[in-house]
Amino acid sequence: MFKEFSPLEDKLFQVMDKDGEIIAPEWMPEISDERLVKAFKDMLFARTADLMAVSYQRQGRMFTYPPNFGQEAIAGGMAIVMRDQDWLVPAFRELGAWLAKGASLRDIFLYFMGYEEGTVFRGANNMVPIAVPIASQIVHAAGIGYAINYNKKDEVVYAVVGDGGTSEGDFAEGLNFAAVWNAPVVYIVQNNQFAISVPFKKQTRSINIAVKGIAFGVDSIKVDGNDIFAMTKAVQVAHEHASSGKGPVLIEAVTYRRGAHTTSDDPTKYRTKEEEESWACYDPIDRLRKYLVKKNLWDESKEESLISEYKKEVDRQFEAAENYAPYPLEDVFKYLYVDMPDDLKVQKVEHEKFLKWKEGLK
Amino acid sequence: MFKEFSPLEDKLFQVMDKDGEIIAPEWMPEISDERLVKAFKDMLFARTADLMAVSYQRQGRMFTYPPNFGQEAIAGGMAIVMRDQDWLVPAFRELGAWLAKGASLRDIFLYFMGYEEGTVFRGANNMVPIAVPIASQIVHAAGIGYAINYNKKDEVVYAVVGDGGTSEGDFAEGLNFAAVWNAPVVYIVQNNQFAISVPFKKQTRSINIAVKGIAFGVDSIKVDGNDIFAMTKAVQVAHEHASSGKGPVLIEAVTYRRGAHTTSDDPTKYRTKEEEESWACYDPIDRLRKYLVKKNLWDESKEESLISEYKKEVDRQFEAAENYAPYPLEDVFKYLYVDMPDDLKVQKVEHEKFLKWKEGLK
Amino acid sequence: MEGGSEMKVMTIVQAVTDALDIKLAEDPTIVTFGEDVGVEGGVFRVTEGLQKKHGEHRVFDSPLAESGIVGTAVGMAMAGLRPVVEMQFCGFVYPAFNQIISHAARIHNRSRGRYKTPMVIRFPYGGGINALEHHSESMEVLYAHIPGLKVVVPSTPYDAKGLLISAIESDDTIIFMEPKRIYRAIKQEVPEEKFTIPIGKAKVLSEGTDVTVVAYGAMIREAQKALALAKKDGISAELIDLRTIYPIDRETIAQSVKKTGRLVVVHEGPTTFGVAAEISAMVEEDVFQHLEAPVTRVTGFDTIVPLPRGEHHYIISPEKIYYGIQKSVRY
Amino acid sequence: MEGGSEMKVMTIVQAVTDALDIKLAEDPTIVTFGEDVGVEGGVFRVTEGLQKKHGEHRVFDSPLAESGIVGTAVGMAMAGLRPVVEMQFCGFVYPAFNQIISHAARIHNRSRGRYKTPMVIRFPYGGGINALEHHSESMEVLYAHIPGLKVVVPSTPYDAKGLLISAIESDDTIIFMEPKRIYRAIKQEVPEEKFTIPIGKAKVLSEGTDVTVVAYGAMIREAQKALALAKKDGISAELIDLRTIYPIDRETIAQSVKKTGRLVVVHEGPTTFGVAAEISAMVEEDVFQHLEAPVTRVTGFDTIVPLPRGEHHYIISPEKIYYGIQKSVRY
Ligand SMILES: Cc1ncc(C[n+]2csc(CCOP(=O)(O)OP(=O)(O)O)c2C)c(N)n1
Ligand SMILES: Cc1ncc(C[n+]2csc(CCOP(=O)(O)OP(=O)(O)O)c2C)c(N)n1
Ligand SMILES: [Mg+2]
Ligand SMILES: [Mg+2]
Repeated sequence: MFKEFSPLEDKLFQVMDKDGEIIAPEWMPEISDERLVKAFKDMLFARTADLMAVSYQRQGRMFTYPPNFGQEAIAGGMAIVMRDQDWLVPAFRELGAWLAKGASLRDIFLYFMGYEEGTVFRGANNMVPIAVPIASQIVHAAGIGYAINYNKKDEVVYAVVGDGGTSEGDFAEGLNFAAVWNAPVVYIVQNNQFAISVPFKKQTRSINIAVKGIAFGVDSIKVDGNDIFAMTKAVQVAHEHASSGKGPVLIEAVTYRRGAHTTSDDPTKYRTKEEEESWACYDPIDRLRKYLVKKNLWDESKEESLISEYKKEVDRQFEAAENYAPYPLEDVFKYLYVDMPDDLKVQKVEHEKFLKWKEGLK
Repeated sequence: MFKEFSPLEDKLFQVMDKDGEIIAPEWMPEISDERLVKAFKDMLFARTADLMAVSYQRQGRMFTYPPNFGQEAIAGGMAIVMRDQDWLVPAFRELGAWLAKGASLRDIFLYFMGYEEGTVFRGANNMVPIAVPIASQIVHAAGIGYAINYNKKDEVVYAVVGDGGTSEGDFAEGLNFAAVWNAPVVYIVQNNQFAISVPFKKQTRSINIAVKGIAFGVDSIKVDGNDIFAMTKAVQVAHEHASSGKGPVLIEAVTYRRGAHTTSDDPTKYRTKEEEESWACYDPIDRLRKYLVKKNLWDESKEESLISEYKKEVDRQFEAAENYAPYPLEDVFKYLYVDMPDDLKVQKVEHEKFLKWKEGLK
Repeated sequence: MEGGSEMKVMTIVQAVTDALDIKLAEDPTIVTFGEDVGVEGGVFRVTEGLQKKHGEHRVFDSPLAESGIVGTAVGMAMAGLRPVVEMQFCGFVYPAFNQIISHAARIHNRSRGRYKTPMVIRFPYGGGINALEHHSESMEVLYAHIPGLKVVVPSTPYDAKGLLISAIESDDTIIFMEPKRIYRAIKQEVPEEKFTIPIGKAKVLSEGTDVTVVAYGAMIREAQKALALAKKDGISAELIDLRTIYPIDRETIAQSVKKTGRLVVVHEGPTTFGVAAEISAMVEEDVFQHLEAPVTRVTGFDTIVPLPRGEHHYIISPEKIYYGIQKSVRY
Repeated sequence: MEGGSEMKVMTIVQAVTDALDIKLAEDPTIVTFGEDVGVEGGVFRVTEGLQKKHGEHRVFDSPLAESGIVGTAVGMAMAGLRPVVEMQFCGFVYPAFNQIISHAARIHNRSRGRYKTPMVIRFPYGGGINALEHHSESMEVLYAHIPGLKVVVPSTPYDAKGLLISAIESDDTIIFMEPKRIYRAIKQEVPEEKFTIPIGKAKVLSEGTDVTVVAYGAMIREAQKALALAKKDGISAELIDLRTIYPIDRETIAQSVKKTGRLVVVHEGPTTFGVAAEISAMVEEDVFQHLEAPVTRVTGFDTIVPLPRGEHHYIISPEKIYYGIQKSVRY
C-alpha cells in the first residue's frame, strides 16, 4: 500500500468515490455488513452529539467546543480497527474515536463544561487525556510505544494530530523517536485544511503531509479521510505494520473542517462559502449512506427516528453532565501531586479561613 | 542537480574520487587554478590552526575546543561561494567558514579562552555569533532570510548544523518557516556520522539527512562533503537557487569527524580504530592535494615550509589572544541590555563595595 | 504628555491594535506575525485590520510553531527588523522557551552589543475567561527571572497603548503580557496620537496612609474594588500599579512602604517564587525598619489554574484582597 | 539510618551512578536514557557501566532532542515505566520546557490521578567548570515555580545517593539538579546499600546562634568556608542545607531564624525572583517578629553567567558569603 500510493507522487488512497461507488475494490477492507452499519450509526451518533454540543454552547450551557462536523470517517475507520488494549493518544477533535474507545459522552461534555473529570475517560482503557498544547502528544505516543515494546505487549498506539500540528517541533521529534525506537504507533494527521484560520498552503510548502514521514524513515500514506473504506483499510494495514514490529506509520487523512474551528471562531473571516460548499459533496456520512443504501443495508426513512433517539440520548448525557456535582475546593489541590507538599495544604486551609471570614462579611 | 541526485534514491553527489580523479567532469565547478590553490591553502591553514588549538588546549592554555579535523572541505566549498554580503549563521564546528567570512583567528581563540568578545567576529560582515544550543540557529536563518526578502536585498544566508542537530524540533521548524517564506537560505548539514558518541543510525531511521528536506518542500541533495569540488558545485547551485527566489536548499555534506567531539571527549569509548582508519583515505585535504599535484598546481615539497609559516601565524594569533586584556567586572553587566536596569547598576556597585572590603581583609 | 491630542474611547484590545497601527505606519522596519495574526487578525482580534492596512509582508500568519515564531523574530531582529510577535495564549509560549531564554534574551550580550534584538513578544495571560487548560496562567516570573528580558503588564487601555509603544521602541527584548480578562471590560479615553509610558516605572494610582497595595494587570481592577471596601472600613490604602515586572520600580514601592509601613502584594500567578516574594525581599532590604507587619501575599495557589468550574476557587476576588489588607493592617 | 551497611568512598558522580544502579537492579520498570547516556555513559560519565550491566533497553542513547526525551518519558510513565532522563546541561533543558510544564508537571492533575508521571529529570547545573555559555546556569526557580514539580539539589555524595533514590521512588515528577562543580571534588563515605533521604526536608549542617545561613548544592562547601571565616571573627552561624528547593522546608528555616534572628541566603542563580526572595518572604511571614535584620541575599547577579574569563566575577566566593554574614550580623 505504501508503495502503490506513494506520497511522493501525491497519490491519494481512495476506495469509494463521492457517490458511494467502490472505485478500488482490490483495496476494499473486509468489514461485515453488521459492523459497517454499526460504523455508520456511530458516525451518525457522533455527528448528532457534535451538532448538539455546538448548540448547547450557543445556549450558554457549555464553554468553547471544537466541532468535528465533516471529519467523522477518520474516527470511524479508527474505531473499526482499534482494540480495547490499544492506546488512544488524542488531540482534541476526534470525538468518534473517544466514544469508540469507551469514553462516555457525559464525561466529554463535562470537559467542555469545565471539569478536569471530563478528560479522565475512565471507561476508556488506555486512553490518555486530551492534549491541548498542539502536537505535544505526538511525543508521548512514541514513549508509550517504547513501553509497549519494552514489556513485549500486544498493543498499538493511535495518536492524532491536525495539519497545523505538523509544523510544531514536537511532531518531528515524536516521529523521529518512534521511528528510531521502532515503536508501534499509528500516527493519524487529520488534515482538515485549516489550523484555525491558517490554510494548509501557509502551513507548509510540502506537497502533502504524508511526505513528512520520509524525513524519519516512516512509511506514510495520504488517504481520503472522508472515505470510511479507505480510512479503515489504511488503518488496518498500519496497525498490522506497527504491531508486527515494523515501526510507526503516518496516515494523512485528507478531510475538511466543515464547521468553525471552535464555537468562538467565525470562518467567514478567512474562507469563502464556495470553498465550503465545494467540500460538502464529500461529506463522509453522506458517502457511506449512499453506499449502504445501494447495498440495501440502510433505509434512509429510518434515519430521522434514529436521530431523534440519538438526540434524546445526547440530551440525557448532557443533563447528567449538567447535574454533575459542584467543583469542591479540595479538587484544586488534591491531584497535583501524589505526595502533596505541606505548602499546598496550608494554602487550602488559609483559603478556607478567608471563606469563613467572607461569610461573616455579609 | 536536485533531480539527478535524488536523496530518495540515496544518491551521493560526488565529482572527485578519493584518489583525486575527477569522476563526474560534467559537474565540475568552474574555479580558477589560483582560487583552487587558495582554497587548498585555506583548508591547510584551517587544519593547522585546528590541530594547534587541540594542542594549546592540552597545554592548558585554552578551554574545551571542538576539532574540525577531516571536515575542512565543507567550509572550503562554502568559502568559494559565500560573498561578503552573505550571512553566515554558524553552529560551532566550521572554523574554515568563519575564517573565510573574515573572522580573525585571534578572536576565535579568544572565544575558546573564555571571552564573549571572541564570538563577535567584528571583521566578518553579516556573521552572527556561534550557536551553542543545537539547531536553534536554523530558525534564526529563516528569519534573516525573511528580512532579506523584506528588504529586497541581494544576500543569501548560510546556516550550518550537525547530523545530531537534525533531530531537534528547531531543525524542522526552521526549515518549514524558510520554505513557507521562500527565504534565501542554504542549509548545510555536516553529517560527520556522530553527535558526540551517538552514531547516525541511532539519530534517525531515515536513509539519509537530505530526504528530510522533502518534509518541507525543500530541494535537497546529499553531497560528498570531503570532495571540495562536489561541495563547491552544490553550494553554487544552492546559492543560485536561493538567491533567485526559489527558496531554501538543504545540503547534506557527508563527512567524518576524524577527531574527538571536543577536547573533553574520548572517542575510543564508542568507535573503533578500524572505522576511523576506513575514513582516513577520504581525507578532504589529501584528496585535493592529489588532484592539485596531478595538475601540477601544487608541489608537495613546499608544503612543509608553508605549514611552519602557518604555525608561526597561528602562534602569533594565539599569543595575541593570550595577551588580551583581562575581563573587567563591567563587562559582565554592560551588554545585557541596551537600556540597563538600575538594579544591575546597583548590583555592580554593591559587588565593588564587597571587593574593596575583601581587599581590606588581607 | 500629549498636549492637545484628540481622545478616543478604547478597550485594551483596541489600544494594543492602535499602538501597533501607529508604529507600523511610522517605522517600516516593524513587522508583526504569529498564528492567525494576518488574515484573521488574531484569535482576540488584536491585529484586526492591520494586514489590510499595512500589507501582507508586514502583518502575517505564521505556521503553527512557537519556537519558529520567536526564533525567526530573533533572526529578523539581527538583520535589522523590529518584529512584534504574538503567542496565542500564555500557556503556549513554552515551546518557544529555548529561543526566548537562549537567544532573544542574550544575543545582545553574547555579541557584546553588535547585534540587538529589538523585539516584543506579546501574549494574553491570566484567568477568568472560562477557558481550557493552558489558557489561563500567569507565569510572569518565568520571564522576569531570566536575565536579558524585560516584562511589562498593562492594566488599562491607556497604559496598554503607551507601554506597548515604548516596548516596540525599546532596543531590548520585551515580554508584553496582556490581561485578557479585561481585554474588553475596561473602556477609557486614550489619546489618539502616539505617546509613550516609561518601562520600569510603577504608578501610584491612589494615595493612602495605612497600607500599600501593589498589583498589576487584571488585578488592578480587583484591588480598586478592595480599596473601596477598605475605605468603608476606614482603611486608607495606597495603590501602586507595578506596570513593569522586571525591572521592578523598587524605589516607588519603598517610598510608599516607608510611609505606610505595611504592604500587600496581589497577583494571579502561583505564590511560591512568585512576584510578591521578590517584592517582599526588596522591601525588606530597602525599608526594613519601616515595616510594621510582614508583607502579605494575596496570590494564586501553587496549583494549576482549574478548569472553568473550579476557577472561582483560584481567582482572586476583591474580598480576598480586602482580607489581605485587613490582615496587614491589623497585624 | 542504615545500620551495619558497608561504607564506600564516593564522589557525587559515583553516588548518582550507584543510586541508578541500585534502582535499576531492584525495579524492572526503571529505564534511563538521554543524549550519550548509553554507550558512552554520559558526558560526565554518570551512567558509565550501566548499559553493560542492565542492558540496552534499560539504559540507552536517545536522539538529540530534549523535548523528545522528556515527552517520551511522559509517555513511558503513563504506560507504567519509571523513566529517569538526563538533560546534558542546565542550559539545554529549555527545548523540553513545554513537555515539563504542560505535561510532566500536570498529567496527574489533569487525569485526576488516573495517570502518574513517576519520573526524574536530572541534569548538572551551576558554574565553576570553565565552560561555554549555557553550561553554567542555575535556573532552579524556573522549575520550582511550576506547580506540579518538585526540585531537589544534593550537596554531597551521601545526599546525592539518598535523595536520588527517593526521587526515583517518588510518584511525582522530580527535577534533580546536580552541582557539577563538585561532581568529583567531594569524596565521602556513603553506605553501599540502599537508603533514602526524604524530599522536602532541609538539614541543619551546623548549629549556631548569631545568624542562619541557608544554601544548597555547590554553595554548601563555599558556605562552610565562610562559616569558618566567621567563626574566627567570633560569629556563630547556623548552616542549613536546603536539599529541596520545592517544597521548601520552611519550618526548619523558621525555627532557626527564631533562634538567630538573622538570615543569609546563598545561591548561584540570579538574585531577582530567585530562591532567596521566596525564603525571605516566607521567613517574614513566619517569624517576622524575630527578625533583627533584613534577610541578606548573597546570590548571583541578574546577568548571564560570563564565559570562563569573567566567571570569577560572578561566582560566589566564601568571602562574599562571609561579607553577607557580617552585613547581617552588624545590621
Ligand atoms: C502549542 C499550541 N499553540 C497554539 C495553540 C492554539 N491552537 C489551538 S487549536 C489550533 C489550531 C490547530 O490546527 P490543526 O493542528 O490543524 O488542528 P485542527 O484545529 O484543524 O483540528 C491552535 C493554533 C495550542 N493549542 N497549542
Ligand atoms: C540543545 C542542546 N542539547 C545538547 C547540547 C550538547 N551538545 C553539544 S554538541 C552535541 C552533539 C552535536 O552533534 P551534531 O549536531 O552531529 O554536531 P557535531 O558535534 O557532530 O558537529 C551535543 C549533544 C547542546 N549544545 N544543545
Ligand atoms: Mg487543521
Ligand atoms: Mg555530528
